[in-house]
This record gives sequence, structure tokens and C-alpha cells, in this order.
Amino acid sequence: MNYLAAAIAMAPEHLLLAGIVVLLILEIASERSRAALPLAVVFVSAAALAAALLGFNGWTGAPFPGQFELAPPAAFAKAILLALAVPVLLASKEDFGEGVFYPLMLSSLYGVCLLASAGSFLTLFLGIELMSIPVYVLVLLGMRRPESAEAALKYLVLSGTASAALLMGASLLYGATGSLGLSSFALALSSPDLLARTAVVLVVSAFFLKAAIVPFHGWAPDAYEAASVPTTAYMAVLVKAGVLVAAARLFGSAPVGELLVGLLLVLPLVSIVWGNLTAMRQPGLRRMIAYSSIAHAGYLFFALAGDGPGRFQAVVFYLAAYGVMNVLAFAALPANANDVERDRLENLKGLYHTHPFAALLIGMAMLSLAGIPPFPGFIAKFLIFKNVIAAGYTTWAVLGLVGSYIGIYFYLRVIQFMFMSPAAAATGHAPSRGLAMGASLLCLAGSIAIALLPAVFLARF
Amino acid sequence: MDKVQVLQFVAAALFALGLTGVVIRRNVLVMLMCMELMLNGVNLSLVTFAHAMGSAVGAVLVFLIFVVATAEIAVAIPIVLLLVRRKRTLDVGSFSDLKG
Amino acid sequence: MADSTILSLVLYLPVAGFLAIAALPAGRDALVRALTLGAMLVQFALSLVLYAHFDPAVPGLQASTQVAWIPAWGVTYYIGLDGYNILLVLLTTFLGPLVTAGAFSAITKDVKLFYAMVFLIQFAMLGTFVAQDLFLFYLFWETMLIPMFLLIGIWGGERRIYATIKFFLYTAFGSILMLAAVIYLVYSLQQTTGVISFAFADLYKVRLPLEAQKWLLAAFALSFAIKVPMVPFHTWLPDAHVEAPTAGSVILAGVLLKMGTYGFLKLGFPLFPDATLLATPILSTLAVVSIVYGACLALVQNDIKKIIAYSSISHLGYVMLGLVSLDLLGIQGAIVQMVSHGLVAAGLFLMVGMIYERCHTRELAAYGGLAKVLPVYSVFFMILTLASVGLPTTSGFTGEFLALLGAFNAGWRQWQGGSIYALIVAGVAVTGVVLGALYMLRFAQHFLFGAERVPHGPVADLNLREVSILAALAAAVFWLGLFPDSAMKRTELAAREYQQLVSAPRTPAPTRLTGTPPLEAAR
Amino acid sequence: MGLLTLIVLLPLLGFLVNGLAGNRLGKRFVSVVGCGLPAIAFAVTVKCFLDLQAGGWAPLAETAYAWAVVGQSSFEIAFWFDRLTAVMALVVTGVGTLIHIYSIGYMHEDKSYARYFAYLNLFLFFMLLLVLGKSLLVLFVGWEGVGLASYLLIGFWFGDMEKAAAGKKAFVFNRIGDAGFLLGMFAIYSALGTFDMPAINAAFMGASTPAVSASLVGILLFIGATGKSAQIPLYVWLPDAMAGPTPVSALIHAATMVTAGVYLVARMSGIYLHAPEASTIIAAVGALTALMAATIAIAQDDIKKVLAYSTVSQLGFMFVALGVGAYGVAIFHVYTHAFFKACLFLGAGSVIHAMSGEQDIKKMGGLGRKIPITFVTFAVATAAISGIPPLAGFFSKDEILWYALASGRGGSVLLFAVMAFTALLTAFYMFRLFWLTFMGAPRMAKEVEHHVHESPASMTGVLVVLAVLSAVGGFLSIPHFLEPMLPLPETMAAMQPYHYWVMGGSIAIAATGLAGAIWFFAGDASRAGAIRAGFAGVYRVLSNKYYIDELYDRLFGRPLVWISDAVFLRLGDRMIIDGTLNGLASVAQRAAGRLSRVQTGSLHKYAFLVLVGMVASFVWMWTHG
Repeated sequence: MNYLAAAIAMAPEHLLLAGIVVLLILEIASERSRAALPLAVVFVSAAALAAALLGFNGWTGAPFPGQFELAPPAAFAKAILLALAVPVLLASKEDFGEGVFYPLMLSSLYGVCLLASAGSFLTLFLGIELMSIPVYVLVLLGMRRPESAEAALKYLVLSGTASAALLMGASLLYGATGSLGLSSFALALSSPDLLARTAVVLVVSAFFLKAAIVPFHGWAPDAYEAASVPTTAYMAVLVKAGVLVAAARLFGSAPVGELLVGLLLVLPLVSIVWGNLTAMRQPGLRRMIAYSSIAHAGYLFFALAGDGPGRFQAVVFYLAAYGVMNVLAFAALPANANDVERDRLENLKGLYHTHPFAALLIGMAMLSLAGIPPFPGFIAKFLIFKNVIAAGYTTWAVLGLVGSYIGIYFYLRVIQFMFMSPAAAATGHAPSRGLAMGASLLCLAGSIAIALLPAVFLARF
Repeated sequence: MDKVQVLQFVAAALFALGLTGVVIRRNVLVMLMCMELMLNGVNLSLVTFAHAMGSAVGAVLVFLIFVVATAEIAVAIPIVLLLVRRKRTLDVGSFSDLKG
Repeated sequence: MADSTILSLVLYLPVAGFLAIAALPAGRDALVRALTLGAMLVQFALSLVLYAHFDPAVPGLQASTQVAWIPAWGVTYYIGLDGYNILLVLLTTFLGPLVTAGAFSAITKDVKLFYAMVFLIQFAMLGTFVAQDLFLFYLFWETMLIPMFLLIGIWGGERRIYATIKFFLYTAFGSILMLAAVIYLVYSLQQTTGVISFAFADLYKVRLPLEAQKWLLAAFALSFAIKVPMVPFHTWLPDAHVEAPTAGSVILAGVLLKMGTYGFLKLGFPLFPDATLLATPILSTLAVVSIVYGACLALVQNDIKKIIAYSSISHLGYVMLGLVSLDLLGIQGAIVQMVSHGLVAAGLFLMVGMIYERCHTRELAAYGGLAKVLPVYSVFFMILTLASVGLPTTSGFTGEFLALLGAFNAGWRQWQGGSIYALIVAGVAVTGVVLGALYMLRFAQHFLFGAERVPHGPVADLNLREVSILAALAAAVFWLGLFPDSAMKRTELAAREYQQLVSAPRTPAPTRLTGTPPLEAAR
Repeated sequence: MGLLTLIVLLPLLGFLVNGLAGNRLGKRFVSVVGCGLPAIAFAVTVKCFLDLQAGGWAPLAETAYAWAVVGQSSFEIAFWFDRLTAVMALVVTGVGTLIHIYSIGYMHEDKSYARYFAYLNLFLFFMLLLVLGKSLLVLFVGWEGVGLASYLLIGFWFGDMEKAAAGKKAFVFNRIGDAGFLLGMFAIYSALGTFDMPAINAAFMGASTPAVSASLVGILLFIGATGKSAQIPLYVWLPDAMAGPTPVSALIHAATMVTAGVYLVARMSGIYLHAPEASTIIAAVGALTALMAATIAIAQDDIKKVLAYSTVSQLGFMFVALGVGAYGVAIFHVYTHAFFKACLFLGAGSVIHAMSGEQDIKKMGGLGRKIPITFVTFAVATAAISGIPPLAGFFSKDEILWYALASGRGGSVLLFAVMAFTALLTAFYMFRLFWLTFMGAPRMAKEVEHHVHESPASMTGVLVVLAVLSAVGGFLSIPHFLEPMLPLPETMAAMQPYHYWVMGGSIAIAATGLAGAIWFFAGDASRAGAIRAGFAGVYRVLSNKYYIDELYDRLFGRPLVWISDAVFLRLGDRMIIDGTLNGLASVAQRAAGRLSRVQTGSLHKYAFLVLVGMVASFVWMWTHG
């Protein structure tokens, strides 16, 4: 095999790996080093840059044939996801005081990258686990609340179950088709063979579990709530992204029959409605976002119902638009010594008067998540439902849109708190800080770019 | 009904058993074991197929699974320890501060 | 300077203003006000130039700009002026300065944010009017909600939260279904003609099978009918108006409500002619119901803002009546009535705001004999009242008269054709003339006449700022009442095109779509 | 700018000047502008009349500008001056000017002097628009405009809610009529595609019958006329309209505006000549109104109310004439009525002036010696309206009676009988009024009596002029003058012999009424009192105007409010629509609560959900296909 090719193709992964190593060395070398954060940022951005370059150069190939493939779309997907990780890191200064977080996050990112170019169930499984396991630890090490251990356990057990189901499915596919390549799944989609169908169900439900689709969503709200803010942001954006990118790769451009569309869309539709409804009553921002992300996972699976070629594009574009606004919201959220107080929506009341800039940014994020024009969230949603309708599933699209309508209310509620309510009494919110603001501005720039020039992004996939 | 099918049934049974265990058992440790049980079911089915088809890929995946499973447990145990120290019990039912 | 450049200037001036005042440090309220007013005046001047340059003899777009935006989806950035929107653009830019100046004394809290929102909504409204691409239109159409949501929610009255969320959810629901319809429409276009495009001009070409047209028209019509609003989709309006700050009500009544009727005129009906012709009886019935229902409700309100709110429902009923009549007179009347209502309702809301600043109540019963105390105020109030009643020489007459005449003409033709229903509908609509006089004069009588009752009196009469605002409005009202021709010249070709698009059959495309018709897709 | 346009614009100019700057300019200037411009307008009208004559009575026409052009149809603001217009315009500007002059004295103390004259000029502007308009559209603009002016002037003293309400009532009832008018216009337009009145008349006179039934259009237009000219069922606003200043009552609610309906029908005679049904209805309504109003007038004690009902009654006479096709005669009565009724109202104004505001004739009496000029002029006018020859009223009324009997277009004995009886009543109540006001012993309070004084020259002068006109006006035979364009109906041969009987009869009727009134009221009041006691029930009904206002309120007013409030607002808006929406919202809220309770927080519950999900998926997969 061609080492050079491997070296080039996996440059982003390599950079992340290097970062992990360096950070670990640093960790061993000094107790509390200030260099961890900047280093992490540097390496991640470098990795993102490398991925982007690969994409622009149209680098295509499979250094490890059948296991690890790379094509411009995948490269750009990596670039976007890694780029999304940068503001998360920037916003994590307070919460990730100790350097130990950063290697974990980087290795998780490594998993994400692996998923983006996985060619077989081996790499897929490796990627998913590599992505998830560090996150259990991140959740656990949130440590700002007593419940984080409980949250980590729930996440671990259910996610472990998901892995098991995925593997079982993989094994059955292996039995049915004789290969562990992702293409075997695409074949199984259209095969009447019982074994294959069972495998499909197992794999799909595994992905549902990882992406927190109702009724597999139990872990998400608890884990999101108990984790520290940057971890929540990371889970909501990048973990979900990894899972969905993997799913997109898995489905490839295989035709999805009427029957499978049923399987593929019923539960997502349920979780759109469920998530949007449940979010209305949440007292805490992170828990609300958790339910909103359950709904968004629903939309993302709708993307898979679209016609083959557009799927990957739709998924990545949606992830970019949704992720950038989600991170924006978390980055703009004012810091607070007391994590519970920071989380409470009540404490956002009158935020416009105390933190006008943060309020405006969060407001935009909410509108974008609600899918209101002209924010990127709308364009992404438009793309997905356009594909669904183009594929001929008009009714499903209408139902999905109506479901998304239910969601508008609770996003508006946040805005109402921030702008229309008198300021809440002593919330202990710290004044907005440079780094986090920088992070949110980064996201803002990104979202403006997406909103104004979607074509530029779309052309890449 | 040849050997492969029998083994597959056993594998499926193990998997199902594990899943049921995760659902019904309230003891954290048992839960974790059941997770492992599911994975072992997977392993069994993989090796069976690998053997039947004479391809090594399945076996490779099995090794991968061992590694990952270990890593998972390595993370799980400290979590459980923490919980037990806080709650003085292994009953998952009592680990339910987060809800709603 | 090319007209297209001027149009872009007019459209983006608010954005520039928005950024400018956003950049200003907090607490420079006076500067913010001055800057906003200046920008608005410049914008109005520029749009006057556009109005003057607009050539009535040229069909189709003028001063247009088209740039490829999202080629993959066939979305282009496409704006331009035509007979459909020229008057509404002028109306919007005309009301801009008045709204701004009108809020000088009323808004003292978060002034910066307030004028930022005014700029934003001005931008969104203009964009909606000048957009010639369905995607762009929808973008602006929805964007409009956000500033209005904040305007009502931040500077509104006691029940502002309820009102503003009701407003947002009400309108958003329509838009959601419209979005689905938009996508379906564009894809049908692609499947029948092979070209994928959101440009209105291209969408006019496609003729869908009746079944599809019905669904799509229903979706579009719901969204527009909520905006108009037509009974029974109107209950957001009274709440929104009552709770909104004066500026909010003025923008709402002055321009926002026209979005619905404009949508019908430019999209709803021309895109789905067969379904429209099928639905005409329903639509005209709803229009007349709106006229009568709104008038009756206005008759029993004691909140002066509610009276005007319900009168709006009634007046826009005439617009719908004129539009569905498909009679040239009716269409022209409808267009004029849109503008007229924009002026009159905006003026009345401004005047309510002025009195509210002085007396701090909207209870009609609390007032009386203002004519003695505030003579100047009363004169303007009388003028606007009479315009609202549709008295000749005011803009209200031009609109109502032509719209009713058109509706009657259409009804007459159908009667010759054997069906008397439309004629009866038109006949019933005429009762609106009586009811209109009833509720507006009741209003004026309790307000201006009788024994003097001035809450928190004694109060000063209008100051120069207020007088100049109202004088401008009055001038516009009489201009459109006495010399409507210069305006109607410019809309005539558009009215003809609309009439022709809806009534004349087009080259029928393959009636069976390769795509799945709605509601049969998934089983 | 042509002369006709000038006529119209002069009063408008006055309105603008007085309205915008009046208060600063001072009363003298206001009066100069307010009276001067109408006077000039009168002069210009005379000039136009002379031109008309010089031009061999060929109608003058001129177009001011095109109001709106839509497709083929162009709506122009155009004016038209023919014999009929000439009569109306001369009356309007002439009598109008006189009343303006009278107002100088009458309104002298009023604070809103300028506003008054502004309104008055505004009224003239619209009235001239109405009579000079060439197309129905222009006519309608004037039609609505005079309604506005009368609304403003009735409510001139708006401090008093009663008066403001009267103004509103007038406007609304006019609007009801206007709705009919509009429908009529629309029908004409839909059928003929034009509003041009000469063209419309021509179309109906022409060989080919238009696509619209003349009677339908006729009736619709007549509905408009009943509103403006206070006929059954829409007459109720006119008596209340007396809330306005007396000169206004004289100008608008007696001499000019209320005759607009008559003018409309005469102007549209082309239609009515081919609308026998409509004509019959007009005659019937006219006769009924005349009779009803006359009976009410007997039992009224407010001097202006009596005159108001007499106006309604006289308008009835005019409509009878229209109904039997004697359009010229109707216009003749418009013309004479303008003189004597204006004179009566202004006289009443002078009386009220003298009585320092008192209007109840019960509290008057014996004024004759104290205010001689008013007394004499009022006497002349009373005689004129009662139809005492050779005064103006006699000629016009006599012709109406004659055609009511003999016209080939629906004249009948019954009609004649009713009108004759009404004429009798007219004479009776007018002399009752006259006697109770000027004759007998004074019944007013001492200090009031002390103040009684004759009005200033500006008022009495006008009275004299009008008295003279109502005396000699009748010798100018308008019907004859109008015959070329409004030919009189041919009379039934059978009736020819009775022509002079009718004339004699009408004289006798007038005399009887006069005698009856004197017999009742000249002697001691006991005689009248006895009669009143005798017919107490009848008297109550009459003095309460047949309870028509109460009836309308019960029939229309209250139900409308009830439906709007109870049905539309409470049931429709609040309960059904908002109820549903709020219901949905609360359902969503409750659902949200339920769903979040699923999130119990215990891991094995979550795991169970996972199991459920998987099993469900399996079932789906295996059952389908």
C-alpha cells in the first residue's frame, strides 16, 4: 500500500493524533498548563485546514481500500465539522480548566473524521466508539454537578447497547452478503431476505439510538443537562454530526423503497413532534436544547429519504447550519459560577438589558433553530424538505413541516424572556468574556456566510 | 439445520438475553455484564460466519470488539464507583436525579 | 443613475441605516432619531424618482436586477418594479418617515433597538414587494415577522406577549403550508417543463392539473388570508393592533396587511387560475363576510384601536372583492383601495397614538367633545374618518367605488350567464357602505362631539411635527381621491396582465405529473 | 377653465379661505368672502343662462378633467347646463346667496362664525356639483357631498350630543339611500357602460331597449331619492335635522338639498318614462309621505318641527308630480317651494331670534305687532304654501293636483283625493302655526316679551325679497319653460272638463283650511283644547310621529347591535375561533407535560423504551412486505 497516499489522505486525522500526543505530553509535563487550549485550537484548525485543502484539490482515493476512502465531499464534511469544533474549544475555557479535556475531545474528533470516510463496518464501528467513549468521560468530568456520573452511566449503557445492535446488524449483513463493506447495507436495503432485513432494522435502530430518536432518546436530555456547557455543545453538534454523516455514508445513494421510508420516517416524525412538544415545558436551556436536538435529529433522518445523490449534501449542509447556530447559542450564553443558575431559562429574563450582545446572538440562534428565514436554519430545512418532496413524499414533507411548526413556540419563548421580560433578579451571570464572544462571532460569521452564499457550500458536496 | 444456524441461534439468544438483561435487571454491574453478553453474542455470530465463509474480516472485527469493550468497561467502572460512593447502592432505579 | 441602481438603493438604505445605528453607542437617542428620519426621507425621495421614471406603457418589469444566487435550486436574486408593486413600494417608503417621526415622543425605551427594528421591517416589506423570485419573496415574507414580533412584544401594552406570540404563530402556520406548496410548485414546474426556476415569470407558465392546483391554492390562500386578514382567520389582528405600539399598528395596518392582498394578486390567483376560478364563489363570499362582519364588530367596540382594527378587516374585504371580480375596474379599484386603506388606517392609528400619549387611555367612553379642545386634531380626524367612510373626493371613495363597481359588473356578466350568486354577493357588499358610516360616525361622534371629556386634561393641541405628519397623509388621501389617474395609469397594465393570467387559459402542460400528487405520496 | 367649472369652484374657494384662515381674518372679511363668492357664482350662473338663451337653448357642456381612465371606460368630471340645470342652479345660487346674507345677522354672535360660512360654502360647492354634473358619477359626488355638509351643519353646535346625534342620523339615513343609488348606478353602468346622463336618457329613449329593466334602475335610484328627499321610509332624519342653525334648515333642509331627489328623477326622466311600475311607486310613496307628514305637522308645537314636516309633505307633492310624469311641474314646485319655504324658515328664524331662542309656539302669540316685517313676510309665505291665489304656491300646487287627477301616466281620482285632502291639512296647520305665533294674546314670559325685537336689516331685507318672490314667482311658468326637454304628460280626455273645477276646488280647499284654523285658534283656546281632549289617542300618536323612530330602533337598530355583540363578537370571535385556537394551545401544553413525564430518569425505563422501539421496528419490518 501507498504510504504517501495514506499520509496525505489522512492528514487531518494525523494532525489530530499529533495534537493528542502533544497534549498528553504537556499534561504529563506540567500540572496546569495554559498552553493546552491554544494548542488544541491550533491543531484542530490545522486539521480543518488540511481537510479543506484536500477537498479543494479534489483529492480522491482509498489508501486502505474498502476501509478508508476519501473524496472531496467527505473532505469538506470533515473540514466543516472540525471547523465547528474550534468555537466549541474556544468557548470551553472556564469549564475545561484542566488540560485533560483537550486530548479527549481531539480523540473524539478523530472518531468523527474516521466516520466521515469510513468504508466498512470495521472503520465505522471504530469511528463511532472512538467518538463516543471520550464523550462519556467528558460528561463524567463535567463535575460541576453531582449528577454528571449518573448522566455518563445512562449515556454509556444505552450507547453501548446501540453499538452491540450495530455490530449484530453488521454481523448478520456479513452473513447475508459475505462482506463487511458499507455497500452490503445498501444491497440489503433492497433485498427481500429476512436476515438482511433484520440486519437493516438492527443497524437503523442503532443509529436512531446514537442520534437520540424517539423512543431511543432517553439518554440525551439527561446527558445534555448534566454535562458542562461545552460538552453539551459538542454532543449536540459533533457527536450528532458524526452519527448522521456515518448514516449518510451508510445509505449512500441506495434507493429507499416505500416500505423502508416508512421505517425511516415514522420514528423521526414522532421525535420531531415529541421533541418540539417536550421542549416547551423545560426549565433549563440545555435540557431544552436536548429536546430540540431530538427534533433536529428527526429532520436529519428526513434528509435520508431524499433522492440518493442529494443525501450527503443535505445532511452535511443541515449539520453545518444547525451546528453553527447551536454552538453560537452555547458560546454566547453568559458564564456563571453556579452551573445550575447558568442553565435556568428564567435567568435569561431581561438578558438584553444586561448582556445585549449575547441576547441578540442567542436570539438569532433560536430563530435559526426554529427555521425562520433569513437564518441558515431555514435554508437547511428548505433543502431537506425540497429533497423529500422531489423524491415524491409530499405528505411526509408536509407532516414534517407541521411538526417543525410546533417547535417555533419554545424558541420564541426564549426570545420573549430575553427581550420582553424585566431583568431577573441577581442571576450571577458574569459579563460576556472575550474568548467566548470571539467564538460566537466566529459562528455568526459562519452563519452569515451560509445564509448569504449557500451555493458556495452546496457546490462542494 | 446445520451447525452454522445452530450457532447463529445461540448467538442471537445471547444477544437477546443481554438486551433483556439490560432492560430488566436493576443492578448496575449486572447491566454492564449484560452489555458484554450482547457483544459476546455478536462475537459468536461473527466468528461463525467468518468460519463458514472462510474470510478473516469477521475475525478481525471480533478482536476490535474485544478492545473496544475493554475500553468501555474501563470507563464504566469508575463511573459506577462514583455512583456507589454517592448513593451507597447498585440499584439503577436510585440513580434518577435527572428527569423531566 | 440607472433606475435599477436607485431601486437597490431604496431597498438597502434601511440595511445601511440599521448597521449605522447599531454601530452608534448607547444613549445617543436624539442622533438615532435624526438619522432614521433622514434615511427614511431620502428613501422616500428616491422612490418618488422611481415613481416618476416608471413608464406606464411598458409591460412587465422595470428597474430590475437579476443575479444567479443558488443555481442548483434555480434560485435567483431577482428584484424589480412593475404595476403590481409600484404603488405599494411608494406607500411603504411614504409611511416610513411618518412612522419614524410619529414615534419620536412615544418611544423612549430601547430607542436604538426600536429604530433598528423599524429599519429591518422596512427592508423586509420592501423586499417582499419588489422580489420577483418566489424563494426571495418567501425569505422576505417570513423575515417580516421577526421585527414585528419584537415591536409588539417589547414596546406593546399589557397583554403584548400574548398578542405578539399569537400574531407570530398565526402567521407562521400559514407560511409553513405555503412553503410546502412553494416547493411542490417548483418541482412540478421542473417535471413538466424541465427548467427549474423560482422566478414568477417562469412559474406563470406552468399549468398544473386541477387537483394539484386546488391543494396549492389552498395552501397559498390560507397563508395570504391570514395576513389580509379575511374572516375567519382574523382574530390575531385586533389583539396585535391593540397591544402594538403606535408605530407597530401603523406599519401593520399601513403595509403589512397589504402583503396578503398583494400575495393573492401577484401569486395566489395567477399561479393557479383554474382553481381560482373554481374557488371564486367561496372567496367572494369570504370577502363580503369580512366586509360585513368586520363592520359589525367595529360597531360594538369600545377600544378605539379595536374599532380601527376591525374596520381594516372590513376595508380589505373590498380589496378581495375587487380582486376576485376579475373585472378591470374591480382590480384597479382593489389596488387603489389597498393604498387608500394603507394611508387612512395608518393615519387613524397615528392619531390614536397622539391622543393616547396625551390622555393615556383607549376607552372610547372616556372621551368626548374633543372638537372644542383640540380643533386642529379634530379636523384631521374628521378628514381621515370621512376617507374611511369612503366619501367622494377622498381616496377611500376611489377604491371602494371602483372595487364595488367591478364586482357588480362581474356579477352582472355572470347573471347574463345564468348565475345570480355573484350579483347578490356584490349587492350585499354595498351594505358595507352604510355600516361603514355607522361605526365610523359613532366613533367620531363619541370622540369629537358632545360634552367635553378629556382624561388627564387639559391637553395641548397638535404640535408642528404631528401636524406635518397628518398634513402629508391628508394630502395623499385627497390626491388619490381627486386625481387617482396618475397612479392608476401605472397599475393598468399589471391589472390587465393579472386579469388575463387568471381568466385566459394557458398552453396546458402534460396534465399527468411524473411526481406524486399531494396526499397520495405516502401510504 | 370654463364658466361652469367657475360656478362650482367659487364656493369651494370660499370654503378653503374661510376654513383655513377664517378665524384670523375677522368676521367682516369672512362675511364678505362667504357671501361674495356665492353672489359671484349667481352672477356667473345668470351669464350662463343668457349664453344658453343666446345659443338657442342648446345645452352647454364642458369637461374639467378625466378623473380616472380604466381600459375603455373613462370617468370624467364634466358639467352640463341645460334648461333644467338653469332653473336648479339659479335657485341654488340665488336663494343660497340670500340665505348667506341672512346668516350674517343671524349668526353674528356665534364664536364659530368662520366655520359656519366655510361649511355653508362647502355645501353650495357640492350642491352645484350635483346640479351641474353631466355624469351620474359627478352627481353622486355632489350627492354625497351635500350629505356631508348637512351632517356638519346639523351638528354645528356639536357641544350638544342631541344635535351631533341628529347629524349622524341624517348622514346614516342618507347613506342607506345612497346604497340604493349606488346599486342603480352600477346596474346602469353594467348595462350601458356609461354614467353620462344625456347618453343614458338617450339610450332609454332610443329604439333598442337597454339590457336592464328601466323599472329596476328607476326604483333603485328612487331609493336614493327617498333618502335625500326625506320620503317614506327614510324621511325620519329631516325633522331631527332642525337641530342645525335655522338658516341651514332654510337652505339645505327646505330650499335646495332635499329637492335633489326630485331633481334626480326629473333628470333621469328618460328612464322613468319607460318605467311605469317605478313611476307608480313614486306617486304612491309621494302621496303617502305628503299625507302622513301633514297629519304629524298638525300636532307639533315646535315652530321648526312644523315647518320640517311641512317640507316633507311638500316634497311628497313633488314626487306625486314626478310619479304622474309631470316632471316640469315637480320642478315648478321645487322652485316655488324654495321661495316660500325659505321665507318661512327664515321668518321662523327671525321669530326665534326675537324670542331669544324660544321655539315652542305654545309660548308665543301676539308677535304680529312687535315684529311687523317678519309678520307680514311670514303671512305672505303662509298664504303661498297654502295655495292662496295668486301667490306662487297656488300655481304649482294647482298643477300638481290637476295632473294627479288627469295625467295619462297614472293620474287617478284616488290620488287626487289624497292630495287634495293633504292640501287642506297643509292650509290648516300652516295657519295654526301662523295664528299661534303672531295672533292672539302673548303667552310668553314677561322678560322674554320685554326682549322681543325686530331683526336687523340684513335679515328682514332677505325676508322681504323672498316674500316678494313667493308672491310673484308663480307667474313664471317653469313647466312651460321646461317643456322642450321635459314634455308634460298628455291628460285624459275624460278629465278635461274638470280642469277649472280643480282650480276652483284648490282655492276652496285653501280657504277651508284657513277658516278651520281660524275657527279653532282665533277664539279662546278652549275650542282647540276640547277637540284635543276628544281625540286624545289620535293626538298622542300624531304628536309622537306615529312612533316610527321607536319602531325603526326596535326593528333594525337593536337587532344589529345584538347580533354584532352577542353573535359575532362573543360567540364567533371569542368562543368559536379563539376558543378553538386556545384549546389547541392548551392541548399542546398538556401533551408536553405528559411526554416529559415519560422521562422518569431511571435507566432501565429508558432501556425498556429502546427495547420497545426495536421490537416495533422488527414487527414493522416483518409484517410489511
